[in-house]
Amino acid sequence: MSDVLLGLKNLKVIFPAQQGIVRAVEGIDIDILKGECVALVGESGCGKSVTSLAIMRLLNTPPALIEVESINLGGDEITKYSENKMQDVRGKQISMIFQDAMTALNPVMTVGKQIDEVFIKHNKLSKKEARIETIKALRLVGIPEPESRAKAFPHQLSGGLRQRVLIAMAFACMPKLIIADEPTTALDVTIQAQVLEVLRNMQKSHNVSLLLITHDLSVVAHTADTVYVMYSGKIVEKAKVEDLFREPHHPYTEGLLGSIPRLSDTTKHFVQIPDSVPHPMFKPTGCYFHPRCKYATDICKEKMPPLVRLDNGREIRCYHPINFSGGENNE
Amino acid sequence: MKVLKKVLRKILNSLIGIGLFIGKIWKHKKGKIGLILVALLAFVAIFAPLIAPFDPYDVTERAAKGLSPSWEHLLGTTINTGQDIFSMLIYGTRVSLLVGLVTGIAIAFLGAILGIIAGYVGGMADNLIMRIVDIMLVIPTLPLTIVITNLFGKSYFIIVFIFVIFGWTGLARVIRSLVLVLKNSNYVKASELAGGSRWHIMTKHILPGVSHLLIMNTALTCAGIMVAEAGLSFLGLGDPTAISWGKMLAEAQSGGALLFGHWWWIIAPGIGIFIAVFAFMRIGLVMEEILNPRMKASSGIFKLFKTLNNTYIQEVFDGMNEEVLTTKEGEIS
Amino acid sequence: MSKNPIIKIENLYVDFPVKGGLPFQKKKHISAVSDVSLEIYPGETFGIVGESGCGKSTLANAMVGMVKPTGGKVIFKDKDLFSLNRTDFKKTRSDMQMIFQDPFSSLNPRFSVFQLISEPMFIRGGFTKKEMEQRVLELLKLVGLDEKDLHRYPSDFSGGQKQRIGIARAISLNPDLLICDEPVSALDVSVHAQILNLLIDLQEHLKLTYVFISHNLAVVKNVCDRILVMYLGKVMEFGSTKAIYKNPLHPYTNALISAILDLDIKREKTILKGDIPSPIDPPKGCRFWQRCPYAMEGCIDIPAPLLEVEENHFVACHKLSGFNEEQIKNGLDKRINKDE
Amino acid sequence: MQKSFIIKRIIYAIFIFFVVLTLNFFIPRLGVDDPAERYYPPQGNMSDIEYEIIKQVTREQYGFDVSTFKQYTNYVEGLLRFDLGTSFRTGNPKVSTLIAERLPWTLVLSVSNLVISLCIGLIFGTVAAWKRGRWQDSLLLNLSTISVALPAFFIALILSFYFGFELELFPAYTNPNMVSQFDWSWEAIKVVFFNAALPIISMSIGGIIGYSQRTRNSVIAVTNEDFVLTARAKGLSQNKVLFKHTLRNAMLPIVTAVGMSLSGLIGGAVIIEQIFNWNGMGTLFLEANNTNDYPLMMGIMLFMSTIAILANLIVELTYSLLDPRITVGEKR
Repeated sequence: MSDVLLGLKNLKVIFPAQQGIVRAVEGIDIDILKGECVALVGESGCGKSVTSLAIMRLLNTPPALIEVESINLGGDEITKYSENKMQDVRGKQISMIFQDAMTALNPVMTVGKQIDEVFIKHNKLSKKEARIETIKALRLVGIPEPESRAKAFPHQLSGGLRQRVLIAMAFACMPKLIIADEPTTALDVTIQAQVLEVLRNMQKSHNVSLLLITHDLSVVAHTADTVYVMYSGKIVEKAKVEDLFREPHHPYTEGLLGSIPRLSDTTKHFVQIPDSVPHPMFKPTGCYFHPRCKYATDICKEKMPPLVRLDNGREIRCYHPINFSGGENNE
Repeated sequence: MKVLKKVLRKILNSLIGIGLFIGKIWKHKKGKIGLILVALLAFVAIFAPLIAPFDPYDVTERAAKGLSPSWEHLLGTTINTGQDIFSMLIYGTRVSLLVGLVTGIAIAFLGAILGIIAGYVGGMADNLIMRIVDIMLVIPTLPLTIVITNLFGKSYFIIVFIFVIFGWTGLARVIRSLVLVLKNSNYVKASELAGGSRWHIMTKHILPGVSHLLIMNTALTCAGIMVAEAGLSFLGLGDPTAISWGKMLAEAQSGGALLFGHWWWIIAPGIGIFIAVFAFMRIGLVMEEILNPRMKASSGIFKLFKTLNNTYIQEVFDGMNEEVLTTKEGEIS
Repeated sequence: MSKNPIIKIENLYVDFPVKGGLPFQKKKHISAVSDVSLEIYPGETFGIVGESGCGKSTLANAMVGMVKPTGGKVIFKDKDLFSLNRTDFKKTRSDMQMIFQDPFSSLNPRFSVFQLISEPMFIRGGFTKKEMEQRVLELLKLVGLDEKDLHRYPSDFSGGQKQRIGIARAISLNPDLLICDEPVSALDVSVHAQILNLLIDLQEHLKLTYVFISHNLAVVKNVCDRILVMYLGKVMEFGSTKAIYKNPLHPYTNALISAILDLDIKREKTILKGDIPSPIDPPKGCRFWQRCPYAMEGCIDIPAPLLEVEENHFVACHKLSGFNEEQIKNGLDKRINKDE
Repeated sequence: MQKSFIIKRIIYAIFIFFVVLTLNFFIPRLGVDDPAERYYPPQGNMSDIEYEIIKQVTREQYGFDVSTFKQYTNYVEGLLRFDLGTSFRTGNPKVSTLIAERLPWTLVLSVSNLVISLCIGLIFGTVAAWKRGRWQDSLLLNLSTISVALPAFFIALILSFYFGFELELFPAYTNPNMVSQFDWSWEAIKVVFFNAALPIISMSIGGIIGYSQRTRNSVIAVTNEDFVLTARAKGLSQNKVLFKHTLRNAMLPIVTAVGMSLSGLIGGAVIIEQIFNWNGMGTLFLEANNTNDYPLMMGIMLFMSTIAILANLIVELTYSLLDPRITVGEKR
């Protein structure tokens, strides 16, 4: 198990509120290997962003309450770190790329300065040395004329460039792990392709682990190695990316894959999942997916299925998994 | 007949709306205090002659000047004229409330109309209104009020007039920016597409959309106006014959309350102003909380966290624990 | 399809003045839509595709008369929309309805579902309350909502359900043309399919004509019969969906299609360089030349004409239209060397 | 872009100035045909002929003997020479001289008020935002409701009563010799300090709480922004996040608030000055009012408006320096 970079065990996050308790994350385990790209896929409100912030220990208590068995980063247990020590970890060992670069960058500070800060904090460089490094970092992510762009304010850059600045900032100290929270969602399609390309190249060439958080399975297809599918605060399926796309075991995954329009499709209608995601405060009994599941039986309504770890490394939480050799729901 | 029925129904509807609205404020603990206080003040103002033990204007018959508080004169009498301070305090409610409410409502009307015109009609009208706002903002209000009272004589009518003339600008700005947001919202667009007239959109979408903000602002302006009225009365710019809290303070100062240590003469009108302003402020702030829940949520959450039962939380966490099964492929289910 | 077009757009231009600048300076303009002509026939689904700032939403808004064009005509049911008087304009226009991108802002939070859906009927007038209620219930059933939802408010619904309410409102007056402005892009992935299927079913059921605006070519492919690809306010490619997907001729369309992260086909991808330029004072020639991998000297100054290369397949690209002899003599056909 | 923004703002400020100036010229002429009547109202024991003569003298002395338009151009022309007209007082002093005499004394009050309110308010507000939801925060919330409901002049009266008359710690009325005997000596400054203490305190209580409340709201709003999260994710210390990222952005609305209060810098202390008998612009204005000294009143009004216009201009330009997004009139 020495090649596990980040081991997250049994993370639970809840948000108490006046009307009740929001169970955002209900005990999830995630392992990220060195140099691997792991994708955490789920729809809005499934707790994927909360998970990423919990790993960085950036969730504020209150409003959040967190219980976690262990967050192990390269052999060190970071749950026991003091806030000061944690500050040395953030940006240096784990860093983050946020969804909307427009709001994630300080509007009144030049982008160069914002990247300088990382070098000044972690590499103890002077301002001048930091700027040299910053320009190097900007060039690395393919920003043309990095010297002048470093002096620009965020609003003076286009969306694609801003996102690249965030990537440069995340890769500044070459951390062991980068968490990218919906890094391309806010971008145009052609720009999205550029940014994903940059992200993937950076990750592969510097052998950094990447936790990619997204709702878009098609982004995952060409980027990730391992995929975790999350639904309503629980992991419902884990698999290698090829396995997942070839034969999804969980009905939810099947539904997600079906709702992505493919160029090769010939029918006019889409495969659809009925209904919508349950409210995190009022989740159904039993399997959270059962009201939307076409395979649901009585047991699904009563009891949450356990997470089953298969010997080929896949995980699945379902009473009636599909696409199994010998499974009950094969067409 | 039909028109009358329609109008009556409209009035009834809006009354129900106001009732529901007051109910909403009533639900807040803070709002309840505000509503009770306002009701109390209104009661005092309306029935002032019945409540006040003496005629506050009476300066002739009483020889007893400068009395300290006693059961007969709850707050004593004035040093120079021997008026009953408690009765003056009761009568002072009238001016304060009247000026505050009339100005507040007039400002609400003017500000809402001009703000909506500026925001919804746009173009030249918007330009004109916003330029006027800019000019109003740089003219010093208090000195101008003094000049105007000098020119046209002292009366509360003039004061209300000037307050309204200067007071609408802030409201119009706020309303305008909200109207701009509403105007560009998709539901207004949908309504326009369906053939909705300007009138329809204005009355069905824009006006209800700004109503909460309008009421909140009116409550806060009333509060602010009452302070300003007290200030002007203090300077002697109000109606010289009326009794108002501001004028009472001025009389206390000039009449030697400070010198003779008659602190109640100063405190009493001050508390009057305080209660009136406080009541309207409270209502305004509760409105703001209803409108803008993010700002207040904080303290609620902290209180919630303090009262949360730790064992319950632990149960919630423990309830999420579960076994992970390990099996070979194919042995499932 | 030799029927009469339901809506016809002729050489439409829409410019917006840019705010700011000194009063005596020359005003700058955003050229949002530039020289667009198209015809949409009854019963078809017409797709308009492009990235942000390409003018697709402006084009849609001009179609329904929400934006006044600076040039050109919009002819809806043989009537020139912008030469009508106010009442006729409104009457004509109410046969076109729109479904908005963001279901959260397209429903007035103060209205109940009944009020929301019946608003168009209320505006048109001539319905009794009972008729309206009847019709609203009918519509609710049609879009897959429950009768019990009638007196609930938008905040009680999920994104997908809100969008259903929006659709019900749009079809309440039996419009002929429905403009869907990115109807699913603000929704959860698992809900996309529901809404798209609903739209497809409604079209069959109610014989609607759709204008379908999207940035996602994959969505458009299944739904649309014909597609118009726009870039910076200009038409780049235009034709039947089949033709465009089988044989994308414009480099931009090609890039858009290859940007779809398809699950099945691992094909060679063309990733465009650079960013979408500002629509203020756009390039004089072909608006795409700065990002085009095949850009030639002539592309900088000479706009590419929209040519019919196959039957019903139009492309605006110098690569296909070529240059005349004189221009070739001047070296306009040389590729611009891009330092890689 | 920057340059054209500045030019635009300056042109606009000049436009506003001219409108205000024109209003200022016409307001005292409201309702009367002969401005001299306004400047010298009829008195009971005066015969018609006498009054006519006096009016004639007034007209000549104040330049009312020409057409209104000419008067207006003369007025504007005078302004260009910083001449605000002649006061109606005995000895006919220039309005500008009178203002210059009193201005520093008002500034003593209002500038110290502004500085004190701003400094303490910023600190309190930041603390309250930092300790959001704890007792510091709720204390501020309650204080802010109370402070609005307690007008400054009421606080002034209470302070003057308690500290001036009961404890006799500070003078309840300003020493009339303070102004005439001021010679920049240490003693004189001490006297000023003692006399100004109560007025400044009574003015700044509301200001402190107001700025605290604004700062608190603004800091909390910025703390919820994504870029603060980014800064924390970079590993910056809490202090760095607070000072380099949060506060600078939170300052933007505060700058507007300061600008608003700048415009009231001179006219804001009328009542306080009156209570403490402070020899500033406010009392000067009230004196002018009592003697119907219109040139002086309108001169002070115009002066105040001009300060307000300048203050607005400065705020807009400062804002554009602090927030680089402002000057951009176009997207991207």
